[in-house]
Amino acid sequence: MAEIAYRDALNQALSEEMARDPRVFLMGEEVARYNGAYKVSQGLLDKYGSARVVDAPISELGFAGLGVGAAMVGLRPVIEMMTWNFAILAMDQIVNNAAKVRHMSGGQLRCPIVFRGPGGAGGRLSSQHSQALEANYAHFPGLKVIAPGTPADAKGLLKSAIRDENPVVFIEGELLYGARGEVPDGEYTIPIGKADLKRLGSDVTLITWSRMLTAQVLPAAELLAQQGINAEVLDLRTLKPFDTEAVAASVRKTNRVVIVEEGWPFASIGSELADFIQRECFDDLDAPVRRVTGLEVNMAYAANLERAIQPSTERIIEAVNAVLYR
Amino acid sequence: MAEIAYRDALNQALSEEMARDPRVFLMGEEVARYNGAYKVSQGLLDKYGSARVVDAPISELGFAGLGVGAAMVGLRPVIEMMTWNFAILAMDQIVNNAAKVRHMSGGQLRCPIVFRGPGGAGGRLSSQHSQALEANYAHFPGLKVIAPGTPADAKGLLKSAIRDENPVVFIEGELLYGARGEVPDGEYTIPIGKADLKRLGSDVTLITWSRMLTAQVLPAAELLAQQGINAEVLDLRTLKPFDTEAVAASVRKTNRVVIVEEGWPFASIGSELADFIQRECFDDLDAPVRRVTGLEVNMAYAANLERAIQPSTERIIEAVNAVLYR
Amino acid sequence: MHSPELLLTMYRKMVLSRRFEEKAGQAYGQKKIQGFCHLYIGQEAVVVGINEALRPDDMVMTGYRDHVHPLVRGSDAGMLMAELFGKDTGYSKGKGGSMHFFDIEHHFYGGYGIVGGQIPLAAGMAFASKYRNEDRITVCSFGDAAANQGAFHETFNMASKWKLPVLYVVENNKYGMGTEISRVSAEPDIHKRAAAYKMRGVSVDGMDVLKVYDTVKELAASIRAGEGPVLLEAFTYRFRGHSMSDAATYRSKEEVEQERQRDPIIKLRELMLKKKVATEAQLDAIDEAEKVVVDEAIAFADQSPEPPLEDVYTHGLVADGEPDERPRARVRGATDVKWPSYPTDFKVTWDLEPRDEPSPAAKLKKGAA
Amino acid sequence: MHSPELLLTMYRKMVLSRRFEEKAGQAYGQKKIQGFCHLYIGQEAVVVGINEALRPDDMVMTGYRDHVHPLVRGSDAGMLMAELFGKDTGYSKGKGGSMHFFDIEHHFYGGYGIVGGQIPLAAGMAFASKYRNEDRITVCSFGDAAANQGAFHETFNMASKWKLPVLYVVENNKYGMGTEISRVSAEPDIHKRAAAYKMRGVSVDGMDVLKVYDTVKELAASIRAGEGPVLLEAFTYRFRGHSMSDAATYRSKEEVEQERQRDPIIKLRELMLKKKVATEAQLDAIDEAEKVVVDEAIAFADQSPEPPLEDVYTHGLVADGEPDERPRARVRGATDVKWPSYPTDFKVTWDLEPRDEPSPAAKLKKGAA
Ligand SMILES: Cc1ncc(C[n+]2csc(CCOP(=O)(O)OP(=O)(O)O)c2C)c(N)n1
Ligand SMILES: Cc1ncc(C[n+]2csc(CCOP(=O)(O)OP(=O)(O)O)c2C)c(N)n1
Ligand SMILES: [Mg+2]
Ligand SMILES: [Mg+2]
Repeated sequence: MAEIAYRDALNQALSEEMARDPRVFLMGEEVARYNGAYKVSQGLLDKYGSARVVDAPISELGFAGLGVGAAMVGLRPVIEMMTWNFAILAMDQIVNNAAKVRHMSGGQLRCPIVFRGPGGAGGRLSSQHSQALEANYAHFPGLKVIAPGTPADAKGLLKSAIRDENPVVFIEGELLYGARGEVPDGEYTIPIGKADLKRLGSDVTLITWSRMLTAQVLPAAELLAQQGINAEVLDLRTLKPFDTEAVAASVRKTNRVVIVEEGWPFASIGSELADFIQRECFDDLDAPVRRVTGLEVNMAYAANLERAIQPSTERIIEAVNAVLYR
Repeated sequence: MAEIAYRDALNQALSEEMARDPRVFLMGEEVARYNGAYKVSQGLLDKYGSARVVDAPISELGFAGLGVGAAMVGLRPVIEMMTWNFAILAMDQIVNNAAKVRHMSGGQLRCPIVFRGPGGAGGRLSSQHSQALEANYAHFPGLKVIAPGTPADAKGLLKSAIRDENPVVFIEGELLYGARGEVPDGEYTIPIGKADLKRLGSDVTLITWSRMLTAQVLPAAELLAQQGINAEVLDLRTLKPFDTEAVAASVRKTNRVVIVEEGWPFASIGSELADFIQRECFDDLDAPVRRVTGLEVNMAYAANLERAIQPSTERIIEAVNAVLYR
Repeated sequence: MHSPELLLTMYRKMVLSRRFEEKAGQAYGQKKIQGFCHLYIGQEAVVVGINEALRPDDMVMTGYRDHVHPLVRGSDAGMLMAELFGKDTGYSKGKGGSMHFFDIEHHFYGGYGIVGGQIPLAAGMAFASKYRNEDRITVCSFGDAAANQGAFHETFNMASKWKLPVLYVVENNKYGMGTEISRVSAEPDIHKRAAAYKMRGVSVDGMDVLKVYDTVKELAASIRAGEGPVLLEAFTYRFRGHSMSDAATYRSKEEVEQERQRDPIIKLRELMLKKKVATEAQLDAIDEAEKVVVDEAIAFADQSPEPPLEDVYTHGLVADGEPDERPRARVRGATDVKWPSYPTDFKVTWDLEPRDEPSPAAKLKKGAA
Repeated sequence: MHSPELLLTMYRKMVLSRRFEEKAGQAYGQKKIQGFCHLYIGQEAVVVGINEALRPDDMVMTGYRDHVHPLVRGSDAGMLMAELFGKDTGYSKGKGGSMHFFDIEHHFYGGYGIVGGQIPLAAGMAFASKYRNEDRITVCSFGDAAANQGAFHETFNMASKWKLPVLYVVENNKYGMGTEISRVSAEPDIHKRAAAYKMRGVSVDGMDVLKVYDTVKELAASIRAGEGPVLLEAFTYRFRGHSMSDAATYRSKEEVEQERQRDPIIKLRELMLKKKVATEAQLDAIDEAEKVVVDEAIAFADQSPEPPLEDVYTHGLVADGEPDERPRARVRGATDVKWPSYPTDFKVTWDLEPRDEPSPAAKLKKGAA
């Protein structure tokens, strides 16, 4: 196992899949000569040439749709959105074409494409640049949604996403690119739809994904451990379809749940999880499911406000205490 | 009280507000000379002239943004989206500009604008034209989301939306335009954020909004009454902010809830409601909250499939039986 | 220069198209077809002229006014009609309906319902051709009003810059729904907009099938030769309303009458008679034969079953190993279906950009914008 | 023809802008400013030339490279710097930061972070002016790379068709982030794209403040006179990287060196000396004075408090009766703030379209598309 950064894990996944399959190409703003706004595509232009690593104009709707068309006729595009904030402009192509073309064609076409890029806060970027938008895509049938929280998961899941026969929305943590972690040597993939128990526990289940895992949830679990509370941490990794079995199994074990999500609370992934749990584990719950989310406000630039808006270990511990009725 | 169609109730609201306030104008595709794709703007061009009732090119992103700019400098635009399916193209302007400009400007600007148009299935229109997209907008802070189910509510709420100082997403029922109902004579408004008990009951609470109210939920309540089950029907009308007090009060009374929603189940308004209820009314619930939603698939054209995909009285009754453990 | 066979084929296809649409309109009146239904009546010369100038393996796609595009490519009329009827025997098993025809066997890549939404897709298909070094071209139609969509602008810029092998066809029928194009377009001659992308823009009389054919022959050759994309504007007219629910009262009787004088079928028929390519009797026989084809299509659609209810869940996400549907094989038991084959192993030789200096490999640690 | 006062003002404002940005860059190095921060160094002639050619009540807006646009309108340098520092005394109370400057008192309607996202907004502001029969114009800047956004296309079509009083300015600094515009734009001379909308397109040397001024004087008059919108392309250059985190290694040293020879401040200074509008000493005194202004701005920002934590929830939805913030009154206790007044009662006299025949009032019962 080597310890590498999240961005390098993604880079390995891209490079390996491009080497393995000539149908895979990468398109997006600044991905080629600049080697990626966040350096995820470092070196790929030199390795694979300008038709497979393509610098696009700032035309998100256009190049997202171009990718969809290419996927319909046998290529396997990876479309980089410089950030998911900008992909809102491309949403029509993602949800109305990519997610629907197999259905509309009665199964004649498929659309194996990956839309990927960073989501969530990026650090003092204010409201238009600090949005965790996974819920918007997960709402639509026909898409898979993935949000890995560690370098190993990022690599294994991106490889699976590229090989998947369906359109995949792949949301990276904008503040995770530099985060380091152990990554298995050699070829491996991680199955889409499987959650991962990042910490075993018995008193309460903390469900989370992406940056919150390492930034807040695991640290909170350590603090809780000091207070004698043994928290289980379930990293969803795939948000849609999420791993219903793993969620239910953990809830049945701990009987108490806190969901931690960077994004806004309303009609979010966390809402869906809470609904699933109250419905499927009603009799197992010793307390209502609690959620710790980004506050219901637009992101502010000021450092103190930005901090206050995001989930924190304090708020997680507070919620854990609430579900433990302490 | 006169009995009029939903489209005419909306037309009255528009016309009254335009007569009352010269700042109000209507812009959208086919709104002027064609009198609206669904005839909601019938007669308005003749009454208010071509600067206040404007036929726009098929440029949803452009004219949505034009509306936002006009709202920032003192006008009160009503932007008609021919259907909300097409508004996906304009989403960036709605969620990144309209919903954020007050925040970004530190309170210097406000953005009183209404985006309105039909949502939900329209009757054999297949997947790209049959989407209930309220959850996508409700997810964002800075927007209000309204979805009236009757002519009276449509009129009263549209008037409130136009007078509101904030951006409002106003989703009409595409299959409701011809639906008739009593509308109070003379001037009235309905407050944003207040739900309405459309039927009193004691055994179970059915929560719904927009077309499902009259198309499935009230008929289901009648059928249930024949079986001796007295269902309370709560029409949310405003989805964000929804009326937490009314929801909690009804749940405390009946202890059992079924949420009926036309749209997809995942990360939807119904997920949010279920989460709210399990959290705030945990000890009042005698059974898990159940939901009846559109199926997790893209809408099909074939008549039988289209029917099967949408919520039905049968599925509602089934869910009610489940929460009653019958 | 136009062979009698060509003229006869074009005539036959235009008549077939007209009959198909007329019968679809009738079936709509009988509520056998529902929802939105956009007929192509009046515009037949555009697709037929284009189609005959293409290779069978060139790729075609359009918007929601899409019945005739696959029909003239060779799609099964009965299966198209069955799709309109929402039947299991339709090309999309009744899932797509009028606005979403697909027949991949005949390289028809779909009808799309979001105005302008197909424009980027076509660029992607053309990108794939160039990427794999194939000489197929992609032809993508859209309406005059679609030219005001951002997708038009964003895509044309890329298509031109990367010299993608795609022919864009504006079917300018003067109206987008009830709105005359000159009322909402600052430049109503859409092909002139190509200049903004240093792209070739051409116009043609879309009521004259031979002019369309000749123009597209030349353009297709140029595109196939790698000379870059072209925007072709075909000036045409729809004789009916925008969709079945549109009485089209926004147009004067006189205007419609005048346009009907340009009926492309009558025009071709008269030319063929004048040129003695065919006799009245021969052409009448074609009319009859195509009527029969369409009658049979209606009967087929009528007698076909609805899709099974379990199909609600099919064709969502592709399961591992799940094959693609081949409609004509499934429905007609056809054994001659040639499905487009997309190679999985090949070498990419295209240099999308000249490799001038090696990339300066900026090595930044931090964020983007 | 250019008065000494004008030249002195322009010189002063360009120097102020340069100093402001330099100090902001330093503060970024000290982590007093964080996130994305885009400096305007090198491009000063564009905004200053434009601004002096406008009326104070004309409306201005731009993208995220927005520090200098309000500064030259008259915004309080200390409050702008405080916004960069994320302080309570900033124009947006620290909510907006570098990319979202707003100063409505000075008719600066904001900096926006989504590339091209401000383009439709400006059309809406111009629409409002025309709607209320005001003679203010709106000026909206964006970068060369933003010209490939759909918003550009959709908006220009409407602006031109409806003759909206808006001046669009492409600040063509040759690059969008690390990408030379000619690599991603089929037509790199952006102003030529105006023709696609039958709109006037003009270019100017954006390093020459007097040329910018003269050009905008003429264009503003034409726009104010109702002759329709204009797209002005100012060829300029940013001396620094795209943002503070960009080392700009994609440009050669020679290229940057060559462009620095066109430094607009040096150019104007030399001209003023040559024309004897001012002496070296006088200009040096201006330099010194503006340095002091910026030093004070830094000190003010430094000493200002963070926003209170309760402010997390302010400026979300507007509550009933909630007034708008007037930053200079709040922060400086200014009593001379003239807030733009938007009338609530007026008569709309604009006929956006000629009233030819009465609308044929199609009376359809059913659906749309
Ligand atoms: C993005 C979008 N906006 C609006 C519509 C509704 N709509 C369907 S067709 C149409 C008119 C299109 O006219 P044109 O492009 O000229 O094509 P034509 O119908 O004349 O063939 C409109 C407004 C839509 N389907 N998609
Ligand atoms: C829609 C969108 N896509 C991408 C970005 C990221 N981004 C920020 S600035 C920029 C380059 C813009 O260049 P240009 O328009 O030339 O303006 P300049 O920075 O040169 O002033 C990019 C790609 C964004 N903010 N918005
Ligand atoms: Mg048309
Ligand atoms: Mg630039």
